[in-house]
Amino acid sequence: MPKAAVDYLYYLRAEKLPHMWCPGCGIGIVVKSMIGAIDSLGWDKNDIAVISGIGCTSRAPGYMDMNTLHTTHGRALSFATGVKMAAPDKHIIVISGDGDATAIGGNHFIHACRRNIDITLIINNNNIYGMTGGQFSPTTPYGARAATTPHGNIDPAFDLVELAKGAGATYVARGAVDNARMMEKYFKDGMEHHGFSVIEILSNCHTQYGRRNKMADAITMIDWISDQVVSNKKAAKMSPEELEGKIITGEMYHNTELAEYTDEYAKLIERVQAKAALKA
Amino acid sequence: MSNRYEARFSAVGGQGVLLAGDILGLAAQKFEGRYSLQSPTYTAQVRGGPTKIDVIIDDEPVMYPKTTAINFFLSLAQGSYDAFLYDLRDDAIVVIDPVLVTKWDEKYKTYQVPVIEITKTKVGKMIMSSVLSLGIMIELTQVVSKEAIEKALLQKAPKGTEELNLKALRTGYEEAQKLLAQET
Amino acid sequence: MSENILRYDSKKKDVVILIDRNLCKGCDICIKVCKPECLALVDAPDKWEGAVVDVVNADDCTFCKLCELQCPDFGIRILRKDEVGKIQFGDTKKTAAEQ
Amino acid sequence: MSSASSEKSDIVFWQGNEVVARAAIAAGCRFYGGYPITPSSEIAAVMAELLPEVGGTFIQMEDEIAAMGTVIGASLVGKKSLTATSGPGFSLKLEHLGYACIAEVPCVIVNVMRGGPSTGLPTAPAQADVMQAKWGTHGDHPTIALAPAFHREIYLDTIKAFNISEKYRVPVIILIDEVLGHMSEGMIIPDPSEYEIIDRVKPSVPPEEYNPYDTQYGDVPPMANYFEGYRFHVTGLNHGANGFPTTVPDICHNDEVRMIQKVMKDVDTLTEYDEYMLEDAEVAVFAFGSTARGAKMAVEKARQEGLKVGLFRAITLWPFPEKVIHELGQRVKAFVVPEMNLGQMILEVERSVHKEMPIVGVNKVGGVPVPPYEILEKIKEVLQHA
Repeated sequence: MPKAAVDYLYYLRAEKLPHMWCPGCGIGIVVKSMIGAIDSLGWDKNDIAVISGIGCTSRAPGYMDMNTLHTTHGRALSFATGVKMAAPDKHIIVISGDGDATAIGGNHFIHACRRNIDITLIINNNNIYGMTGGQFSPTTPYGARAATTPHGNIDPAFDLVELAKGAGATYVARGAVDNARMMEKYFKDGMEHHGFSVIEILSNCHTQYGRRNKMADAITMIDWISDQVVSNKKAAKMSPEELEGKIITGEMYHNTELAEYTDEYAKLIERVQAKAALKA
Repeated sequence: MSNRYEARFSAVGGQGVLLAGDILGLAAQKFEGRYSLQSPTYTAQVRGGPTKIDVIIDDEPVMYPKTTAINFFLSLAQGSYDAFLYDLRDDAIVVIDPVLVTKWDEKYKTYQVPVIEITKTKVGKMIMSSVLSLGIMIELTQVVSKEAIEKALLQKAPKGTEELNLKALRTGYEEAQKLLAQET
Repeated sequence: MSENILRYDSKKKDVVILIDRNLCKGCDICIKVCKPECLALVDAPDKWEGAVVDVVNADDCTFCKLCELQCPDFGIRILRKDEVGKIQFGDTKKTAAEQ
Repeated sequence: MSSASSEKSDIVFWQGNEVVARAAIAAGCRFYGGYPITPSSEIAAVMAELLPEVGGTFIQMEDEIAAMGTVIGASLVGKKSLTATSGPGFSLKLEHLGYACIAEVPCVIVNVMRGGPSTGLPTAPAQADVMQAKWGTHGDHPTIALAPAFHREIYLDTIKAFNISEKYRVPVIILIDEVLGHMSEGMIIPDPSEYEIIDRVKPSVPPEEYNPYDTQYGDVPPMANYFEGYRFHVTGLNHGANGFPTTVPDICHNDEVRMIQKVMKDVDTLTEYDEYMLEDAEVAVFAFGSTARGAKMAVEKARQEGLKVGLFRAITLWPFPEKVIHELGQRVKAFVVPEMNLGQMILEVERSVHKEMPIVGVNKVGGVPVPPYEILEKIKEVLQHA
């Protein structure tokens, strides 16, 4: 029995379409998978806030018919933390690009992980600053060309999965735009997870990254991503030599034991109020 | 009509003079219907550095929140004596602990009370030295009534320490009475 | 139905392919992922991209939905016939049946 | 002034910072997002203690910018929200202060001013952020800043700050300084009958007709809360009435003009000030915040010496009480402007007076307040030449 068709436009501000992204841009696929995940969870769109920072990816909330907040560069997680603390029973999703989430927003990123606050962070990692004109980001591969690395990138790149795990996120997964079905599954699991979840999506910006690195169209660049990714199940059977230059995808970490931040705060309120009632 | 009274308690951070200032301010405003404010020094060194608290009492709302002409100055440490001996009136009353403050300015009428030693022997708890100092100050200056200062003290004292605090305060009165008796 | 909505019904299966020419940017992704080669790019002089996807072989559609899932533009839908009237599609929030 | 000898049972003796926190709770504040910084940290500490009792939320964030982000986020859910900071932290908060301005999100920011620039004098007072409060965040924007001088006024102005912020959908800044923040003075807690509580106007239309920046109801659009079915969009980009980004020049221009106009049209009711012995004054002292307390003492001393001097104490710094100062400038011969900075608000006095006359500052930036006798000296000096 196939899954019932998702009514994508029900979750979208359809009058805003077509969206602003380039033909073949991975962000569109990410947004679609987000909606697929939300639909399968059966969440009421009135109970969802989608929050973003600045950049191409951060334009996503504008298209989503939910409570949407387009904030400042890198700081979406701070706004999201305020929204979640003020409305702990609602669903908060942050969508961010690699530069937004891990360069200017790096500090907010690691601290949201550390708090284990129930927010889902989706990072569309296309290895580049797209909107500002193709400058290198903390995830641009070594040697790659960007507007600000005309002679090749010498900056070491972040591994976002390791970063998220190390900082304390309790659900971490990595997917890629070439497999929307898997992406949707990670989104769903991450959204359902009660704690801070990070899902990195390897994505294509053929316009800014691809054009400078001999992959000027969506198909070529998505193929380049497909060639690199190996699922963690497959990777488990591969030798280190075989894994050289590969990027492992899959659910990378899932811990349901650790306390969630708003739960802890609710307990704190209960404790304080019980004490106050005793005094009165 | 302004009837401004300025007092400064100084010591080493951690000796509790901030509390003495708080109690005096509260006594004046809440229990005597006058006006008061207290302004602490605020430094990064919470413990160990020279610290002070200025208390200003007036019959009308206190305007300028800093000292202009200090009537009473108490110091429990040489460092704080040296650091905060300014803005004093020529006729200011000064109280020092001679064990801890060994060099002082003869210009001011200076009472010597071994506050720390007395606290140790007569009250027992070192933390009470600031309240004992406050007792000395009240007896010497009568700036607020004993009734008011005791009410303020009881309001500020942590539960269970009321008796000990009163004892410290009253020991302060007695020590000051001795000094005054010597004078006459 | 709006002229920008293209509808193709498979003769072999309970499958309808819907394309929104307004939303399609001709990126080629759906064509690449379609194993039975049901789709192709066609010239679209009315669009700045110059091309949109069209259906060349609806009958061989396997209902795998990969084209739909991988489309970044919400431009293509693979539905059962009975779903067509229930699912919104097109320029505005109208169901395909209403257009 | 009478000095009652009876006991005043309702007197409290709080630090200025504690007054801010307690007043915020009384104003209905239920969210605080902060980051530790001297000399404002006690506000955070008191909020952390009190908010859970009333079911509110306190969070300490990883930095000042994030703290301000949480405040805006919580306000969008409908919570009255507060943050407090000092000098360097205020510099950081300005990024999101601008966001609150353009997205029209109510919130209150307290800046307990300290010496600067940069880390400057962390434990000592200054009034050097008054121009930063006005012009610190980039772009044109409405600014409302209050500078109370007494603890009871701090209490009432904190409540007022929330009211203004809710009424106009603007961030409101409270500027106090280290002296006021750390000193304690006796005060009677204002009774709720002494002040009003204003809440933001909610939309009266159903969600499908709602536009978050719809000006058909006036310059301040009704504001829906998140999660109440309205599903609106908020952005820091210039936007149209529907909240979505636009670059249409006329829409952007008119909207920015409206954002400033919504505040400036009420400048007369918004600006609060205190006049003391100005009726026959030849010299007016213009002062604000803790400096005004010393200035009042100086004016009293001057009057005792028979000098015709009065005090204009600005409580609302922004919008500046331009008209009133201009009129005052027609009556007096000179202004003396003491400030704990090297001359900031004096520029506004000069601009507003707009007339050739002595307007002289008494300035201190060494971390100490301006002493009354220095103000008095300056008064005498200008009287000699006036």
